[in-house]
Amino acid sequence: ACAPPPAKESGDGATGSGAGARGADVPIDSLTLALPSSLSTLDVGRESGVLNYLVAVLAQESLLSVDPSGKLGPGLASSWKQPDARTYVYTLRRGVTFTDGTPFTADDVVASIDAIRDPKNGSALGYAYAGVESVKSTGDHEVTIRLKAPDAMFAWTTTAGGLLVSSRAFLTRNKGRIGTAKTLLLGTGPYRITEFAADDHVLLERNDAWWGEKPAVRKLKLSFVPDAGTRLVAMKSGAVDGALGLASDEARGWESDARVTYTGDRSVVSLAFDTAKAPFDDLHVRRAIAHAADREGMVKGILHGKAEVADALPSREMWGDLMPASEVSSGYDAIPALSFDLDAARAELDKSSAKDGFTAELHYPNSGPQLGKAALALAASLKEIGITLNVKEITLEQWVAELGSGKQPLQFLWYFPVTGDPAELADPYLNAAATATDIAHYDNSTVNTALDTAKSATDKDVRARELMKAVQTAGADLPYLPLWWARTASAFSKEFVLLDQGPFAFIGPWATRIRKSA
Amino acid sequence: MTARAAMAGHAATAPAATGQLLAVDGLRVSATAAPGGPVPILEGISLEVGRGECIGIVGESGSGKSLAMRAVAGLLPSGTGVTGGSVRIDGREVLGLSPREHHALRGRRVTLLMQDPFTMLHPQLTCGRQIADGLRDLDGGRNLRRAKAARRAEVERRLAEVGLGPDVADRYPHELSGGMRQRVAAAAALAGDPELLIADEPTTALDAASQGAVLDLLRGLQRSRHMGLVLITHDLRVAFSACDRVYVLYAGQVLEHGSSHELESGPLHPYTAGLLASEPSVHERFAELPAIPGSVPAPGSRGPGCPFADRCAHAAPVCRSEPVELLPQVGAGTAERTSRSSACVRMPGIGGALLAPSARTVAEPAAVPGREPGAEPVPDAALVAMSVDRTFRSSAGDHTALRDVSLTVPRNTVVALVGESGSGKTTLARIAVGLETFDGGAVSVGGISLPTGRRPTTADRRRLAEQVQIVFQDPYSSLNPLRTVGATLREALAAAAGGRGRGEAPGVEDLLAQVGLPGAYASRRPAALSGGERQRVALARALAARPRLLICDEAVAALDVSVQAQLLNLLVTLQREEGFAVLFITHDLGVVRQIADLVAVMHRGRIVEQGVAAQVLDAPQHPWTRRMIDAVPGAAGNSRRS
Amino acid sequence: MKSRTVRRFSPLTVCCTILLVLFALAAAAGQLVLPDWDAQDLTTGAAMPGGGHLLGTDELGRDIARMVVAGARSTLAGAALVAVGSMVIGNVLGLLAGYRGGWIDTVVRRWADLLLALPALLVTIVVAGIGGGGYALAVGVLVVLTSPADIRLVRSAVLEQRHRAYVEAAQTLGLSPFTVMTRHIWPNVLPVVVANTLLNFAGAIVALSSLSFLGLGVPPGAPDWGRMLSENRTLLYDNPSAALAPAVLIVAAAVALNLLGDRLFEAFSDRGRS
Amino acid sequence: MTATTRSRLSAALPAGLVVRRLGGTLGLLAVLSVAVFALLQAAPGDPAQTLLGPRSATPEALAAVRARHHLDSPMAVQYWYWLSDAVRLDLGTSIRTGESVATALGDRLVLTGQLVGLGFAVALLLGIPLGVLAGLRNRRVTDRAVQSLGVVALSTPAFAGGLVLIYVFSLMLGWFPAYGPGEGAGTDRLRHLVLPALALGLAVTAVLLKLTRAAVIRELGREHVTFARARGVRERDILLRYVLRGTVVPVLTGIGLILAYLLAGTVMVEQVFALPGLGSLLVDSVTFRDVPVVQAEALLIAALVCLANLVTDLVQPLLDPQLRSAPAARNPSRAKASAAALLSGTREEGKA
Ligand SMILES: Nc1ncnc2c1ncn2[C@@H]1O[C@H](COP(=O)(O)OP(=O)(O)OP(=O)(O)O)[C@@H](O)[C@H]1O
Ligand SMILES: Nc1ncnc2c1ncn2[C@@H]1O[C@H](COP(=O)(O)OP(=O)(O)OP(=O)(O)O)[C@@H](O)[C@H]1O
Ligand SMILES: [Mg+2]
Ligand SMILES: [Mg+2]
Repeated sequence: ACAPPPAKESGDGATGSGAGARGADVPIDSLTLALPSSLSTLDVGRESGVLNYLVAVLAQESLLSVDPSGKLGPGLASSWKQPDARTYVYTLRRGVTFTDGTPFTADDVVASIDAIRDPKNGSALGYAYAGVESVKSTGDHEVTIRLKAPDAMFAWTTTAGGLLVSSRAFLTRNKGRIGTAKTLLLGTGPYRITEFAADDHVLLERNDAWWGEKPAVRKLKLSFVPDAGTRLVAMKSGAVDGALGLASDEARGWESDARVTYTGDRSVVSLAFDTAKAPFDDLHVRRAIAHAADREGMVKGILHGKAEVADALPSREMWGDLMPASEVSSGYDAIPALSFDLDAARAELDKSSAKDGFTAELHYPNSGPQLGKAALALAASLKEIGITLNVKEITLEQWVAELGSGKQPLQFLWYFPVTGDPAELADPYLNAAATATDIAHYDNSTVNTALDTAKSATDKDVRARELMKAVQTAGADLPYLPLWWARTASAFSKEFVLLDQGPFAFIGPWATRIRKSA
Repeated sequence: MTARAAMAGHAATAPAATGQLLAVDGLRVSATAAPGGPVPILEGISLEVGRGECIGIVGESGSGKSLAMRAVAGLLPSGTGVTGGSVRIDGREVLGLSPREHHALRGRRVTLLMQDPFTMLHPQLTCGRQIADGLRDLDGGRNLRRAKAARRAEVERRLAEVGLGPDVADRYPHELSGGMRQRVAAAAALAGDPELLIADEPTTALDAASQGAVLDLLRGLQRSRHMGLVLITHDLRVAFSACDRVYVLYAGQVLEHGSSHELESGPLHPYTAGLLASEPSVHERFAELPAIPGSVPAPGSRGPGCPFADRCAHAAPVCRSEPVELLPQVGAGTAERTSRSSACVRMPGIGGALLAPSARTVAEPAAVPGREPGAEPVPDAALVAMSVDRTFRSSAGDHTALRDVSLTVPRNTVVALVGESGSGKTTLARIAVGLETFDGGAVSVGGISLPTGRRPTTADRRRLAEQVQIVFQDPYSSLNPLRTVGATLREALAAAAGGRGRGEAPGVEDLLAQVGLPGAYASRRPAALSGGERQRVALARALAARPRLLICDEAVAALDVSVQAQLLNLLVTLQREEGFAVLFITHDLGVVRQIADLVAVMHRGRIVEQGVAAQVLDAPQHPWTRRMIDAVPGAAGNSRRS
Repeated sequence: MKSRTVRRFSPLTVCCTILLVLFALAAAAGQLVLPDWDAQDLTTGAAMPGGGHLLGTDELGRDIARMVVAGARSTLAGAALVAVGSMVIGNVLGLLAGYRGGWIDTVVRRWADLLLALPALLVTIVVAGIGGGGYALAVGVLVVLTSPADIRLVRSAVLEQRHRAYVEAAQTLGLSPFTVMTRHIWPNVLPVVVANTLLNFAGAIVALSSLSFLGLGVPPGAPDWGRMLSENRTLLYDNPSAALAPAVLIVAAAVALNLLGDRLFEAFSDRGRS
Repeated sequence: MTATTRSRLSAALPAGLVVRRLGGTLGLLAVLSVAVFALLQAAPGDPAQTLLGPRSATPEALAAVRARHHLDSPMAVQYWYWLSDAVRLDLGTSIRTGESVATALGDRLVLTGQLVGLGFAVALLLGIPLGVLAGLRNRRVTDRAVQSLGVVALSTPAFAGGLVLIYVFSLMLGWFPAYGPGEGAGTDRLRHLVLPALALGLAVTAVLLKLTRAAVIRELGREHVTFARARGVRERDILLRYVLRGTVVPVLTGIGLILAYLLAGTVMVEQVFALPGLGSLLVDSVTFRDVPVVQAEALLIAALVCLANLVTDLVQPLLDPQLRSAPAARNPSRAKASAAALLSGTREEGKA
């Protein structure tokens, strides 16, 4: 997974003042957008925050693309097939060139994947290729990938979330220095990066040789403006035309001057209990904490209503085309809902092995102040039932390091999926086989079997059923207490509009969909 | 107007030299910022200065000399203001002038020369620059180069006028000696060719030798330029030697006025007479200095009558109730042209009694033990210093403050140590009390020999404390400002008792009584004491340890003559009673004559002459000693008057 | 010459004193008087002033007015610790260096020179950030980095006193160096030190709130003004007073301390003059 | 240069003094460099892991880092390698970006240099005239007003001041852009830096104001000013030549400290105004534990501050003739002490 960045991507269910806007086909000479925190490198393998993706997906493409609603589609590969459960064959698009003019070939794909897999490069995306056995160019315009074991989700790895293609020449020439101000990025995408000043801005220019439909915006400037107040003034004074990745509390201020769109970003914030450690090995304790967590209140107060109380780890839109929304709803409804009820919480605690309460620590990363506030809110309720929760802020890096270390029995899990597949969350966190990621040390044979079956299944419906079973079973056992699925906001001045603001809008070349307001 | 024209202007007005240049009439100045409303400081001062005339203003500290003259120059310090009277310069009233108009007067008409040559000049500007700043515009047209050259030439001319070479123009004040600085300041003050020069204690900060030279210079300039000169001083001898007429100021009023000669020979006010009497003489030793009791009343605490009444031996009830007025007096027989005036209402009755300052009884030359100090170490001497060397090292170079100094202070004897400023007197004294280290030689205090090259340890210091104590010069820093007199003395007593068994230790009251202060002073803080009282307390603190040797480092130099006389008397009495030895450091030869049995003369870190006080003063051997004695104003007819 | 000198106890000085007394009271008793300052109500969310909340609420529905009162302690305590800590260091080292001289003086002076050359806030950010020690370390670093100015101040004040006659007289009485230092010199240096401590106090409030702004401050949940300011900064449209109130209080406390410190200095230097 | 000026210069700055000051600065730098070097050890955890950053720490990767940074050698040897690299401007690579640290600093140094320079100009242009004004009107209404403004400026954290400036001058009046460094290095850059420089300079203005005011009051009370008045020197000359001349040294000695102040302020200001300078780099690097960058930057700042102090030390005797061939033990650090005290708001009390 990518490290949770300070900002979020966008999801479906777009709401807000910009929801229904339409665009006009008028060329836009230049556009400036503000991003809420700065980038130090363009290379998503090195710094894989959501904002890095936001920039990179404009310049680089992947084999497959994701449309705003979450459907896989052709990208650099015009088509792909799966001759058996372990083999993927991609037929590449012809006549594509990199923005430096060199032609795009199958060898470049192999080189790009190899660069990610090479442990010496320490790419943050490396984990996604752990199950890959080989990557071969099997023809001038054909790439074949073989897996060690069937993985129904693998196709998603070859979208922008797991692979951004560059040329072999570029990768060799700039080994270890990709994404800096000097080297920039090389790709085939709709835009070419012309300038990058770390922590200041990125300049992009339309790639007129792009194979897709010509975007309206010719020059795009993405400015990093970390301070919320400054950002808003920049908008009001016309210095920027919009902003992406606004936090929900901040976005309120933008509504008077801009079209603000709130979209689910599929990310989930959850508590993770170490089910192997006392007192969290006791279901009653976990239930007591669940009853004490005012999740409605958190969403309303802390997130200003711009989020959704989470029933499970994968958000509803993650099920995408795997399962119709109505079935997802009814499936999630079957998970026992533990409402905010301090009396019930007290009762559960009395039934537990830790009747007299206990003391626990909860750390949150400094890039997620909303997590801190949620922790404080929880601590205040837990105090009422005799549990002392000490809240501590740590750096993002410390938090990431702590996540897998198993040192903390109570943790936040904050996850931004890059795919549209519920297995991305279910598999690593619920399957006991995923030792590195199952931070709850949750081990339920029903769940394990269901997940394993889903993984090797080629039939969509089987997968969907098995995954739902796993999620429901785990929901009752409560190894994780999902708090909310977040939403993020993007704002555009009234002159401009971003079409098709689906939940997956920013996994593809989003800037191509910017239009002048009609 | 060019400088030349200005000079010519002087020449033209020369015949009218007797015309009044400055006429101050009934000038009143008050402290306006005082918490309880304005407090009068000057209560109606009148004086006159003619062209080509030098007048003196004398009076003890705080009498208002400086304020009066600053009011004339329009430079009253903030917190004070003129409340009445008139000041005319060249017949023109200047009190109501705007700051701008006043400014136009300064430099051209009237200039103030201040006391301290060490602070009067800007340390970061060359002397030439500072002189040039006061020059009137010189002819040079628009040619900057020419103007610069003309300016430079003029500065050099001015420097020559005060007896300095042209190279001084490029030097910074700190590179010059005090006397040279005062000359530079004089040149700067005269740069605007003023008609009236007011010199506020121009020599107080200088040593005896430079004092005379600077006075001679000012007097000479005044004569050659035919200026009016006002010389402010607290030293009667200086005033009498340099001025034509003298005004005696006391507590914001002029108490007496007359020609120097008349005042010196026949004061017409008890205050003047008292001042003259308490002045120690270089020539004779008196059994006791007739000191004026008490001290100058502070502004705001003066009674309605004569301000001097409380200290006056001749005071009658009328003195305390009737405001005094300066009235012309018929000269006592002499027919001088200057009118004399006095503010004493009792003059007719007591006039005769005042006429004899020589009423002081001359003492027998002190019975001195037949040995010369330093010749042979006396076995039980209070202080023996043998070939002491001390060199101060610093980044700017080494400075040898003492070289091969040998000095013995025998028991029960008063030894005076005299010498010009910087000759090493203080250094020697500080070595003796263990506050300073020495590099070579040997020092033994009451039998305790001090370590060479390092400071004594605390234990050493405890033992030393029984042998030697010191009283410093500055009355204002000698007491801890936060502690009451009682606390200070109690601490001293406790420190002394710590070393010796208690028992006969005197109490705080006894100590205070010993130095002539009422016991109630124990609860006062230093701020509530006058300078003289502070020095008494400092003396009491030193005596608390009952030392065998008391060192007084210019202990009376900062005090007014009247108070100085009190303290000298006290010291002599105590010394006789208690029998301790005294090393008395001073540059005042009169004081030496008055109290010392033996004297040692220091010059540039060496002792150049020593012997029995009377012999050294009467028949000095070393040229430097002779020069010092000759420089004493008023001594041997040393008059700077025409 | 007319004098329009402003009186020493101007209304402004009185206001500052009253303000500081109020702050001190809040710091001392705020959390006792308002034990439920952190009562939260998530359903309120960040609300504008009104409805029983004088200054509105923050995102957790906590009452801002109660929080700023309760927060006086944590805000002022850290800064006071910096000021007092550096005063103590400054006094001890300054007295020693000024009075004993010699190698002690050389060492202390070099040390002060070294520290004085460093931009305190940057060093604090680096040390506390890299070392990961959080607030306590930050306060500790600030104490050390504020002290050189105090050391120099005390040292030069001591040097000025050291050669005064009353000190030398105390030495010649045979009093121990410790007695001379503590009983004679120190009380005379103290007023300047006290005034300077007020100024350091003000500086520390500003510095610590700057650290909070950068996320290197007190732990979350603590009702610290700096923390409140940076956390509620984004609530400008929901409840501006949630950020404004602590901001105004920070500035007010610093202004009051600075003004008072300046006046004290003036008063003491006046006293020295007369 | 005439012979006399040359001899004057050598009298003012004897080679010995220059050498000693240089030596002192180098010594100071050496001490600071040790402290900076120690940062790596101070960071919690294994230094090799720290240098590797959050990337997965395979044994090979760790070994490679150890070898490259000589982490297995004794501390002194490590320090030597590090220092000799640093002297050759080889400051390593950033953990975060993989870029060479020297390049990253170089780009930002220019911007921060401009910001600090402008901030300093703001402080000088506002602080000194206001300080002189306040000093001249000592304790009158004008003085109190100026002083109060100074106190408010000093009491306002730079970030708060910055936000206020943005709201007023950028949003309400629209005079200056709200954020960013602007394009190129010309007028656009200047326009963009006006508000940040103001925000940065205000606190320092207050310090300089205090420093100047105190110096002017002290100088005005000096006898030589009264004497200059008494002999009719023009008021303008008195102010320019006598009073201001005397304030130069104490103000100048404060400048090294002011530089330290300004550098510290850039952290806040760059954050608020979204400027990619050294300050924001430091905060980001500290948050990210990008130790090589933090070390390099700390070293750079230490060197700058030492250099500033060296310059003030050397310029001082040029401006103050008293420091040149001072006969008595006059201590140049005395003036500095008073400046330090002034920075923390202290007034040097005149010798009674
Ligand atoms: N700025 C001031 N505010 C209030 N009182 C003052 C001020 N300056 C002087 N005084 C008071 O005025 C009186 C006369 O002072 P002045 O300086 O004229 O005395 P002086 O005769 O020159 O003494 P000295 O010989 O010590 O110079 C003193 O009592 C002094 O306390
Ligand atoms: N601590 C010191 N460091 C360097 N030089 C010193 C020191 N103390 C005294 N000197 C120098 O030693 C010389 C003798 O000084 P000392 O104070 O003993 O003279 P003095 O005879 O007491 O003079 P005065 O009559 O002015 O008091 C002077 O030139 C002085 O500058
Ligand atoms: Mg006087
Ligand atoms: Mg002396």
